[in-house]
Amino acid sequence: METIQTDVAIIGAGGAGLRAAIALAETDPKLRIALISKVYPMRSHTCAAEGGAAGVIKPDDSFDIHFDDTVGGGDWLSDQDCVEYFVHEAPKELLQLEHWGCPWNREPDGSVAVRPFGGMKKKRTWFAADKSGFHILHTLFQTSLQFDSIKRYDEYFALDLLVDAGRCQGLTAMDMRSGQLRQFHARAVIIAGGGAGRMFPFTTNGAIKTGDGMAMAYRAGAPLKDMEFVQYHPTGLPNTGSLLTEACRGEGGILVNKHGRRYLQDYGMGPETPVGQPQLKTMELGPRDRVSQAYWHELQKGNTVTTPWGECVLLDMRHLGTKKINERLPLVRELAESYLGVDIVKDPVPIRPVVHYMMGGISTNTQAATPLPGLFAAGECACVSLNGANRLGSNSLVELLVFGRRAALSAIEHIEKTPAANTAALEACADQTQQRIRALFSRTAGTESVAGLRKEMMTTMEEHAGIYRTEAGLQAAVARIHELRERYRRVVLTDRTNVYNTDLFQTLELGSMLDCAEAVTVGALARKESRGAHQRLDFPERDDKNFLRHTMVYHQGADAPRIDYLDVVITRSQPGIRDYSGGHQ
Amino acid sequence: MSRKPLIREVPPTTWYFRHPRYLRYMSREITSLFVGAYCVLLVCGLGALADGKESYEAFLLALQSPLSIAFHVAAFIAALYHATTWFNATQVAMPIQIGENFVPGSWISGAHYVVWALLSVVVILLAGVF
Amino acid sequence: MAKSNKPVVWFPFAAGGTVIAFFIPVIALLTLLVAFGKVPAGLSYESMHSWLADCVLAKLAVFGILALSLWSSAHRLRCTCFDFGLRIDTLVAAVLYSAAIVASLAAAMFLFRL
Amino acid sequence: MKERLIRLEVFRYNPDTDTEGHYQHYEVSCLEEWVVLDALNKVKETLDPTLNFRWSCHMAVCGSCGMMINGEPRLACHTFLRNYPGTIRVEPLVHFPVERDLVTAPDDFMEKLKRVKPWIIRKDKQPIEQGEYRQTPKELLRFRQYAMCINCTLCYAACPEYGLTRHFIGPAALALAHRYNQDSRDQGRDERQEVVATKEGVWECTFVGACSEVCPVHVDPASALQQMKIASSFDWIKEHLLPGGGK
Ligand SMILES: Cc1cc2nc3c(=O)[nH]c(=O)nc-3n(C[C@H](O)[C@H](O)[C@H](O)COP(=O)(O)OP(=O)(O)OC[C@H]3O[C@@H](n4cnc5c(N)ncnc54)[C@H](O)[C@@H]3O)c2cc1C
Ligand code: SF4
Ligand code: F3S
Ligand code: FES
Repeated sequence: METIQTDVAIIGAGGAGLRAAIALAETDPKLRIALISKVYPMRSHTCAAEGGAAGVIKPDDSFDIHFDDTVGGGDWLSDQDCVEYFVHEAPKELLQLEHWGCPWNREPDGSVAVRPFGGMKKKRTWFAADKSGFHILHTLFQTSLQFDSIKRYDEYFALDLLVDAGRCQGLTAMDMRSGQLRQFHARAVIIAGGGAGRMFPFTTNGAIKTGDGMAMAYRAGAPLKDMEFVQYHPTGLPNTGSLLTEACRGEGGILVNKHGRRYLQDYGMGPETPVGQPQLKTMELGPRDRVSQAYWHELQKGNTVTTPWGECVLLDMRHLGTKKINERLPLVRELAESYLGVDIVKDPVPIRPVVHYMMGGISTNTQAATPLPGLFAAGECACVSLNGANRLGSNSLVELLVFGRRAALSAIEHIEKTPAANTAALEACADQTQQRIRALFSRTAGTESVAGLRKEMMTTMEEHAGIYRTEAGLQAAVARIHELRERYRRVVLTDRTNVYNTDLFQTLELGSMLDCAEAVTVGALARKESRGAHQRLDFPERDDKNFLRHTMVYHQGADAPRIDYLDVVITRSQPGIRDYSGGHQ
Repeated sequence: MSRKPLIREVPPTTWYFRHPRYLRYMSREITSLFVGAYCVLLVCGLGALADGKESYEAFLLALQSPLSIAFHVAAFIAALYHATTWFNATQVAMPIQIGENFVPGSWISGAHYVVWALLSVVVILLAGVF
Repeated sequence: MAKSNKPVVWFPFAAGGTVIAFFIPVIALLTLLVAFGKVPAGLSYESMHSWLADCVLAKLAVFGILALSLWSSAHRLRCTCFDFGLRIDTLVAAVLYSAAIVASLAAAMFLFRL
Repeated sequence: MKERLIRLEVFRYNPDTDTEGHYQHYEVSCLEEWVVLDALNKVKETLDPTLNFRWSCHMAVCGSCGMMINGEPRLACHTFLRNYPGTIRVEPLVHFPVERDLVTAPDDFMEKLKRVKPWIIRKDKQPIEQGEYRQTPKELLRFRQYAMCINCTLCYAACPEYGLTRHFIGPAALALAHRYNQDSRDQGRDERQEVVATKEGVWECTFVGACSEVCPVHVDPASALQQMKIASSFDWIKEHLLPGGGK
């Protein structure tokens, strides 16, 4: 197996991975940086983010308000030291991006423009039309091209971390186009592998979001934190799951049920605001968890509209007018038109909540370091505890930047004090990957198919680990996922060739998703309260006495995982009531 | 085994049969043959004019042969085709931004067509067709 | 890599393309009338001669239209040859550009003699 | 929602076993509102797991799923079955080496992209603390269209000149150079001209216009390239014909 020596290896070239790579290259031009990604960087799913990125920039706004919005939005499960650091770094990072050429929308005077977003008390979301993530990703990618020290390994599928002497010192990966295995020996590893929404059948997430990074760290001994918090986005297309950005509501779109009633007022987000005059932090601009939950209640009450694609509610943007829609929401119009055949200028669009984002992930601290020395993580795959129990729209894109950079700086600090590697030990470790892959290739007896298992996993997750959860459902889910993990060991490849074998990659991805699904379900079963995106019908109240803490799930091989807890860091905001009544409590 | 990418060569002499839009492109380009030849013919006419009345009138008479008629029809069509493709293309090559927005391309081509029509009428009047 | 000198040939090509578009169709229409035996009054020897012999501006205009159109056609033909698979671009270019220059010089000479 | 039996004719090539490509036929039942990518996924899930193609976003933004569909370069996730009544022929993007099945190697494009220096170049960098570079909406609109490129390389598959002369930098990379040239924050046009104005740059373009016709996000590279030709010509005149090189 060919060995590649490098200083820092980054797994993932989405927003977080690219930001980390640039920070490394800028801070120390002599560093050798390996940027490893299973897709070309600009294909990473950051490109799909539409709405925008939050950072305090306007005079009427303040760090404190951004802090309060984030902590309250996260239902007090955020670590407040982390949020503090984040809100201060956010505008710097967004300005940096501006200096690198990101085409942010502007005010007539040439300053950047901001838009309102769900759960935010002030307008502070920077946006580039409704292609914000796309522009961020391409700006980062193109900027990264000027650094020769960033060596890209495009279409390399990362498999396992190399751990020796209690430190993470590299990884194994497969060159997807030759099918050959490589080992990267690195003095520090940063995982920026993105989310895992593909565990669910209806999701805004792209095909690549299979939680490989999370699973890799998990298998190597790093705990996964708060995995039970899975965000549903209230407005997804019912057939493809494609997202209609929150900006639809930010710009003034309204949600109505089959009687034409703006039902959010019935779920603690009222009273009704005038149509076309969205008010921050209330009604349609409530937080995602609440708005998605309201859909579920409407569904129970039979207030949803029956469409060929299932039960839906309606997102009405007609009153915004053609001009504003074309100017601010062109992508939304295009998506609804082509995939659903609905012109938002003329008709309301049927929508439903779809899985969108993983609040949980590889446990990291405010320095972006995991408990496993030498391993750092940033972006959606990490849980730095910024988002708590519910992420506010437009905080994630900034998180990529802030903690992508932070991970890079921490990695440099770590490198300075690490001893030399024991190459032989790392090679022995890498051999295990080789054996795993060989075993997979040589297995012939078996009846399980990837597509079949994947489908069962998705159905289980949708049924039992969705917007509302129960003890019985979760128990069934835990058992089912456990069973699927066992059956996974009998999966047989149909394709045993080497070059660009997507049958193989889908098999590996399924393995990652099952690992993540395990952490989600056991975490959810153990958390006997309702908080943010985790809602239990049997425990409808938040329980700060027992659960104001993070779930930590540890991998135990084939056995059931071990659960532990970690206290939430509280500096100045004590748990309170999440108020989205627009001050009409 | 490892990579062995398949290279599919482009047939250098027949590629334009692959897609109607390539044929349209080639027909646009091929107008140059007719226009060029036509210009050479005009130069000859100029030569005849310089040689005196007789040779000029002989030239005009020679233009009336069937071959010449066919050629003229071809050249005229070619020139027309060239003109339309050219006017439609100027908006692409030279977009104009007034205020924030770009002037719609159809306006730019439209303006060209108007000028073209005026110029043609002037030339026709000068030539004393009517 | 050095910057290309293509503008030398491309600029007159672009200018010529515009000239062709504006003028050649109507001129071709006139000579088409001639070909059909209907010589417009303005194309008679007398009027052509008096028009061109007396007015330098007219001479210049005619020369400009012809030279640019010739150049433009030659350049485009060069590209077309390449597109047809003729891979001897330098030779093609030399022949076609020379032809355009020779024809333009001839035109200049004739105009001068008028 | 109508279901329909879709007949696909898909290009297959496996370097481990094949020396040439061939076509394989599949029949799958699909919903009328689906896209070609959905049909391919269904084939992979239910008929033939060995069929390989790239995709991720399913919303025409990641640029992964470019392929020839009935001879036209298209995004499979944005090509609707309802517009294709007959057999659908799917093959990898032309002008690129085929790794396997519908998967091509875009290395040449990636290398060319880097050569046009698609990043902001400044002579005087303003510190972050001083805030944003001011840019009016008008200045933004001067380049935004060219910043929309999703790097799907459909335009490379469409451009015959790229097929005939592989050293041509090509439409998308050049359009991105134009994007930065047009950005009021950028001062790097001179550097980019070292690539743009060479024999490999805009002068290889004969304005076929196919690039703009196939571009799924309306970048209009043809327009960018023609604008750059005009600007480069004026540069040349300044450098060679004006006293002092126009400096
Ligand atoms: C449709 C949509 C809209 C969104 N809108 C917004 C918004 O408006 N505002 C906001 O703040 N947030 C938004 N988000 C959330 C945000 O975009 C994501 O959380 C964020 O982009 C994740 O970035 P990332 O860098 O962590 O991961 P990604 O961009 O997903 O990148 C993951 C990278 O990891 C690589 N990778 C994964 N597995 C492997 C492996 N095994 N081997 C090698 N490489 C691997 C991939 O190739 C990829 O390069 C949105 C999300 C979605 C899905
Ligand atoms: S210019 Fe258009 S067609 Fe070409 S790569 Fe970019 S998005 Fe694709
Ligand atoms: S198709 Fe090719 S030739 Fe030019 S206009 Fe587009 S790059
Ligand atoms: S799947 Fe992303 S562009 Fe088609």
